[in-house]
Amino acid sequence: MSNNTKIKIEHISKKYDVENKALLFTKGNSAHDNFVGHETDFVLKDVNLEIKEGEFHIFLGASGCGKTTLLNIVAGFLNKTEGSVKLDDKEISGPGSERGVVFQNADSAIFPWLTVQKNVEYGLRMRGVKKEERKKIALDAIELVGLKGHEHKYPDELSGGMKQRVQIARSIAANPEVLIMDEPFGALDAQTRRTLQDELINIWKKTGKTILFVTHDIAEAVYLGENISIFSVAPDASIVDKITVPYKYPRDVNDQRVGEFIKYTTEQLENAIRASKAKHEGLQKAENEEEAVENEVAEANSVAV
Amino acid sequence: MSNNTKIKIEHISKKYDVENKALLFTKGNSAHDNFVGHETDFVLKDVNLEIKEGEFHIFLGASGCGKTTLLNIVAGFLNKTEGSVKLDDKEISGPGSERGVVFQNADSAIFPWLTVQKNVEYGLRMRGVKKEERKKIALDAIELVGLKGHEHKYPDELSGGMKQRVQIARSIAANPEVLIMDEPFGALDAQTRRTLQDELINIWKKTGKTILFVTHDIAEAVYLGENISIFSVAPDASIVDKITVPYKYPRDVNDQRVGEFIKYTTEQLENAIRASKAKHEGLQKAENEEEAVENEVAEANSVAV
Amino acid sequence: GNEGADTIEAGSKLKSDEETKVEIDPENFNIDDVGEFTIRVGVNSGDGNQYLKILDNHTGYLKDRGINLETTEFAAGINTIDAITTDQLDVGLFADYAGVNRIGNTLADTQLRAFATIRKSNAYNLYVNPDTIKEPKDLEGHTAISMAGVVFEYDYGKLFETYDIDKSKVELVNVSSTQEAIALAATNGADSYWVNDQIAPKFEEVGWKPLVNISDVDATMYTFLVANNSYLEEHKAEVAKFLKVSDEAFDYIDENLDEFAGWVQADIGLDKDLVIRGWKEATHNYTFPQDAYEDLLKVEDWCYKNGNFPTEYDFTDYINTDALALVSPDEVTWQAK
Amino acid sequence: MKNITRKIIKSGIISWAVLFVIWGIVSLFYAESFFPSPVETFVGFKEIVLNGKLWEDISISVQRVLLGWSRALLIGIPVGLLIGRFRIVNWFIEPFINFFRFVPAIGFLTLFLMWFGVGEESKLILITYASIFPIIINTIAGVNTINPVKYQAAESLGANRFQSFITVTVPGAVPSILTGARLGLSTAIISIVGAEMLAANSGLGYLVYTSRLYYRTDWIFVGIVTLGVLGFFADKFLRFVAKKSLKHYGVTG
Amino acid sequence: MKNITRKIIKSGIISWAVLFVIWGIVSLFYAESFFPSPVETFVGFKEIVLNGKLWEDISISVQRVLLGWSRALLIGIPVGLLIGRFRIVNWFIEPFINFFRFVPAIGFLTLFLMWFGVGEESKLILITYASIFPIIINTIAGVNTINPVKYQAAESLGANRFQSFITVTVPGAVPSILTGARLGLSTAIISIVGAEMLAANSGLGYLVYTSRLYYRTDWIFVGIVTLGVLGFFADKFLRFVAKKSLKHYGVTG
Ligand SMILES: Nc1ncnc2c1ncn2[C@@H]1O[C@H](COP(=O)(O)OP(=O)(O)OP(=O)(O)O)[C@@H](O)[C@H]1O
Ligand SMILES: Nc1ncnc2c1ncn2[C@@H]1O[C@H](COP(=O)(O)OP(=O)(O)OP(=O)(O)O)[C@@H](O)[C@H]1O
Ligand SMILES: O=C([O-])O
Ligand SMILES: [Mg+2]
Ligand SMILES: [Mg+2]
Repeated sequence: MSNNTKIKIEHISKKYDVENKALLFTKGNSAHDNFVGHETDFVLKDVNLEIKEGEFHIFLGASGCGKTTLLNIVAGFLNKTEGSVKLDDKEISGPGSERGVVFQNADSAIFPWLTVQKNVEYGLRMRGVKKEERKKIALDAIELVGLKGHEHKYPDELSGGMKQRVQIARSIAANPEVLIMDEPFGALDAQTRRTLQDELINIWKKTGKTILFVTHDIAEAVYLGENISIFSVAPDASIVDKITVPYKYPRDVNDQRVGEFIKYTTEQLENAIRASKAKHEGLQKAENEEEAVENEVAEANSVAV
Repeated sequence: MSNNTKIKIEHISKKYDVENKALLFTKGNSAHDNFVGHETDFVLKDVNLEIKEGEFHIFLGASGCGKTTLLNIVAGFLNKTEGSVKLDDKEISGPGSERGVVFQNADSAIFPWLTVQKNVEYGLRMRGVKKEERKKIALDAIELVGLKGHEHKYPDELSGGMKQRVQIARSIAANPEVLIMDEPFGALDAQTRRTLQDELINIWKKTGKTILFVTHDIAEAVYLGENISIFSVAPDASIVDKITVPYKYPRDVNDQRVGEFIKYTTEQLENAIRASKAKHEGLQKAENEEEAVENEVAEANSVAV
Repeated sequence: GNEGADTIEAGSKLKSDEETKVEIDPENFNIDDVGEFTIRVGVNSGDGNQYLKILDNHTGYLKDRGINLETTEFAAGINTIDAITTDQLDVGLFADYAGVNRIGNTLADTQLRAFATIRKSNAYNLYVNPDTIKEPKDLEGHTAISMAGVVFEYDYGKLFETYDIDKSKVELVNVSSTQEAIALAATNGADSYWVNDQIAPKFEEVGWKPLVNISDVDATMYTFLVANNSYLEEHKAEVAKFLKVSDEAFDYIDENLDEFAGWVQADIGLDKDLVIRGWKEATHNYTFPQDAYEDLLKVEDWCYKNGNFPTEYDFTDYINTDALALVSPDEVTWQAK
Repeated sequence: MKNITRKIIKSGIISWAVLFVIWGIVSLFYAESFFPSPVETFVGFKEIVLNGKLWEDISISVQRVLLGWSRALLIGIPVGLLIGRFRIVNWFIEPFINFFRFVPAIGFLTLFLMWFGVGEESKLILITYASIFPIIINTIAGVNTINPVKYQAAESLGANRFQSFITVTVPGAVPSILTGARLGLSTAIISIVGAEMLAANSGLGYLVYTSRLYYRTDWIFVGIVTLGVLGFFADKFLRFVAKKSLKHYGVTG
Repeated sequence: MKNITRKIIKSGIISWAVLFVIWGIVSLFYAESFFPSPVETFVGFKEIVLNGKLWEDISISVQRVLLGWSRALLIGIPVGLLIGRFRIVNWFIEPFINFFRFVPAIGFLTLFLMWFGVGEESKLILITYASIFPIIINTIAGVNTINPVKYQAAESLGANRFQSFITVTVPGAVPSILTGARLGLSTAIISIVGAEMLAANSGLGYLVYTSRLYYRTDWIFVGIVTLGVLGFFADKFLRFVAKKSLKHYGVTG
């Protein structure tokens, strides 16, 4: 992690235009109904953040708090309502190949009509890179994610984990400066998830890319991130806390110290949620909400059975 | 748990008729490719099992070993190739309302065009139960699964966990003798999963039904089951081990003894897989397989991050 | 009126002297001087020009005489007219009633000219179901088959006038082919239809009987060849040759009718007996007599009075017999009134 | 301001205005009987509106379309459901469907007249024939999209084969049935010209088909425009009603 | 044994046999010119097969259908893709589609004849007109099913608007385009009768439409059967080719 600021988020607020809802590309998960009826509120309000070059940065927050929204603004898929987001001091105004995106659902993100290799070459092809060079870069990326030997398969011949690897390789091959990942392992089974987490750390070490990674899994956040931004809940969500994880890679979640850090992070998240609930509904109600808050945190924490 | 045998499985073998593959209703998850190319092999071979009335019985095994296949034979959705399955001494030859089924994917199993109450009333309606009585029974079942107040909602207005509750209530209301559940909580997030597990135990206690529950999650198996049947791997999979969980309900997975029992179960599963692999490929290769076996077990065990 | 054939100029078709205008009149006109040319004719299913094409296909009768005949087949004569007005065809045909209506409805911009009478026919009888219709008056309360826009509308009009039939009491049903009329006759779906002699056996087969002839209701039918005036002016020699050769070809068919009818049956499927019968029911040669001219005026008058078109007009302005007069001056006997 | 512009564009008014202008300009180069202008068409329109002919044509054609289409629904939906659900029905009937859907209704014109007479019957059958194929085909497709798990669920809840047909197949196919109904309606409207070529004395199809015999190109245009407008709004209406009332069946409009 | 029975039933042979028997029995009650029997139809068939007329009719009609349909594909697919992808194109063009799809091709018969001549052009345009709607509509539907995430992915990989259109919209819509092409072919075949009703001298539509002018009901039947058979196999062929070659595009046949 160098000391140059890579991404600078200043006073970002976001309000969804309900009329255009259908036109927007963001598709959250189905648990978002808590926000229905408040469409004119701000989802995000005055979010500020700096991410350094080469940093592995986590967005952690309860479901529906606006993590995907902020990520989509950084990716350039959504317009911000207020504020500014800069990449290397240049305002972001739309998607760009310097910001690679890995989507949660690999099935909808990769191109089923292209082979693994063609998928991985895609970004290079768009940029007009020559065939031979394209192939070389793609094969390197495919090897990096452990898909060697599967170059000529089509996505429908791959398992879920392999598809997610294709997506990562595709982003890597396009050589973006920042890798934006929205719960990329959320749909995978535990084993595959673990493997990919380790692979991601390796890739990050090798390439030195800046990574922006969304999760609502506290253990995953602690396992992966250098820094964790903790979100309060919508409406008017923002980043209310920033935690630096003090352990070297590779980390061991079964290590007691890490376990305790997970507990600490859990508490911070609880506090953040509690505080923003209190702010929304008046302090006197805060105590009745105790239970609700714990539920929300538990939901954000998929470690326990 | 009484001492009457409720379900008796004797010498069951199953071979899929590949020609009719498309006609069969079983739809496993996408990880089943390991069996492609062996279509003429027996998936299950000489499976024997007795389940007592009122028992909470778990099928535990690696992905693709044939748990769903056996369950589908018991449910009456699939024909067996050899052997016999009896319910109360009567051979099973097709689906029947004395065996209620809860499917993994609630979205595909419940009827989106019916309200929650109408969904739950469905079995009673098919049997010609009068409207008033139907309503009473349905409301009771809805209350039992904690959906009171949602009677008149349609499935598309419910979250994933609520839909799974509707499915359970629907089965309960039809008052089957046996409840067959195929990884019913596999698609739910951790928190919802935990809640529904507890609810299921309560329902089982209240109703005294025989429950046949499939999972590949070892902790879930130990948390829920009285008895666990451990499967070897396909082809020629069968039940190679039966474990009785020696703890009273409610159990605590964080309890050290339970934790150790989970370890024990894990080992048993490992042994079962190792042994059948050895059988398939000759003993001399067994040691090289050590790692592969551990992987399969890990996959079957979604506890760890 | 009749503009006098001898004063009309026409372009020669010989490519070499296309620029020079040559005066032609009956005395110095010789069809052998007319070079090879193509003429595009819209034909009616089963009419004389379609037969010409069949003859040409089998014997090269026209081709050998330097006429490249291209035909396009339409279900009704009147359908050829749109193609003529848009310059897709050179020659078409219509029955008196259809032509009068067409011109009456497009007076302002019509170029259409009748240039020969192909046929005068009384070979149409009102066939009826004898169980329901004993006399014309019985049509009241019964169903009569017609075809929209064609001459049967006129024939029925004249029938109703002649026999004092209340037309509001007759249910008219429009079909789009005689086959459908036969079907209706056979299934007792209707009670009357104007049937020509060619197809009469089919109606007799199902038990229908002739009741009234078109001449009885003063509706003798004339059929005309039609073309745009500009075409007639610019290609007078070719049209003349076409008429002359056609006349000769018709004679050839007369002499070899049996063999010819066989060709027709093979080519379009029309039964040989019906071909012979149909051919014999009418004369085949191009004329333009006074009675044909007067028929047009009469039909025009009737149509105007029946509200078919808004303004009365004089059909005299829509006749050009110059080409016919070149080859058969004796057959052009009409005088403008 | 921007929103209003967008609304206007979305409403399609601009497209129609553009079409009218193009129509007007093109018609300048042609005679009325060849290509009537919007104004000439409107004059022709006024003429048959005022003498009541157009209303009669519309009302008779709408009746025929609705009746023929309703029959197609009444036959096509059950047939489609049975074909989709029962393999044996499929094997017997599907070949016919895949044969006759390539046989044009006007091929049957004379035959229908012979078999069913000059009355309404033959016209209705022609419309029904033409519009039944999209209905059957979409209904079959709808049945095929039903997740087999639903049948398993129904059967373990005690439904017999007939009950599962009624309670799973029928409601499960609703969205596709609706698509079929919409396409069927469009085919029914299209086939009205063919139907009214058959021994008709009125109706929009008759207007379009016979106006050319009376050299009234403007009336052909009136007939065409009327058919288009009727279809446009019938379809909009059908979508709206279905969306409102069949939401939980998965109909999204 | 059981398997052979099943195969026979599945092949549809039994259904056809049953149809032939019914046809034969019904024809006993009618004269040949109303309802020819299978045998009479076969005699008529032999007649025009032997004199070469049927081959000529088939070849000319197949040419027309293929040409008209190809044009419909050439225009309809790009139009559908553009409408589906770009809202502004949608707002401008969609109203016309939803208007004209209710206007029958034979409504334009005379007009096309006047505007485009008695030659091939007017026939091809009529076929193209009739078959373009299912192609456009299905293409639009195909574009709409593309997951927006694919566009986001393409754009963050550096694709510009044009590139994402070519590399995402086009391949993503392929399965629905194919459905549209199949339905379009069926409409093209159906519309051949309309196209050959006026001003044609040959073709299967001409055979069907004009045979009645010569009272040859047997030839109408020959024409109908030929159209059905051609369509049946053309569709089977199209599905087969597509299934083989477009598997990874999600075409399941
Ligand atoms: N297109 C949209 N239009 C209107 N509201 C939206 C839209 N997308 C998201 N929202 C709302 O904005 C809020 C934040 O959504 P977002 O998807 O950013 O949450 P998230 O933190 O990513 O949640 P999760 O962890 O479940 O993915 C939610 O309340 C959601 O209902
Ligand atoms: N319809 C079918 N036709 C042919 N083979 C099948 C069919 N269904 C399942 N199989 C094969 O049978 C084996 C057992 O499948 P089954 O679905 O019973 O496994 P499972 O134990 O339920 O796995 P999971 O835990 O992933 O659900 C697999 O190898 C699978 O590929
Ligand atoms: O069309 C007629 O020539 O009557
Ligand atoms: Mg999100
Ligand atoms: Mg399973």
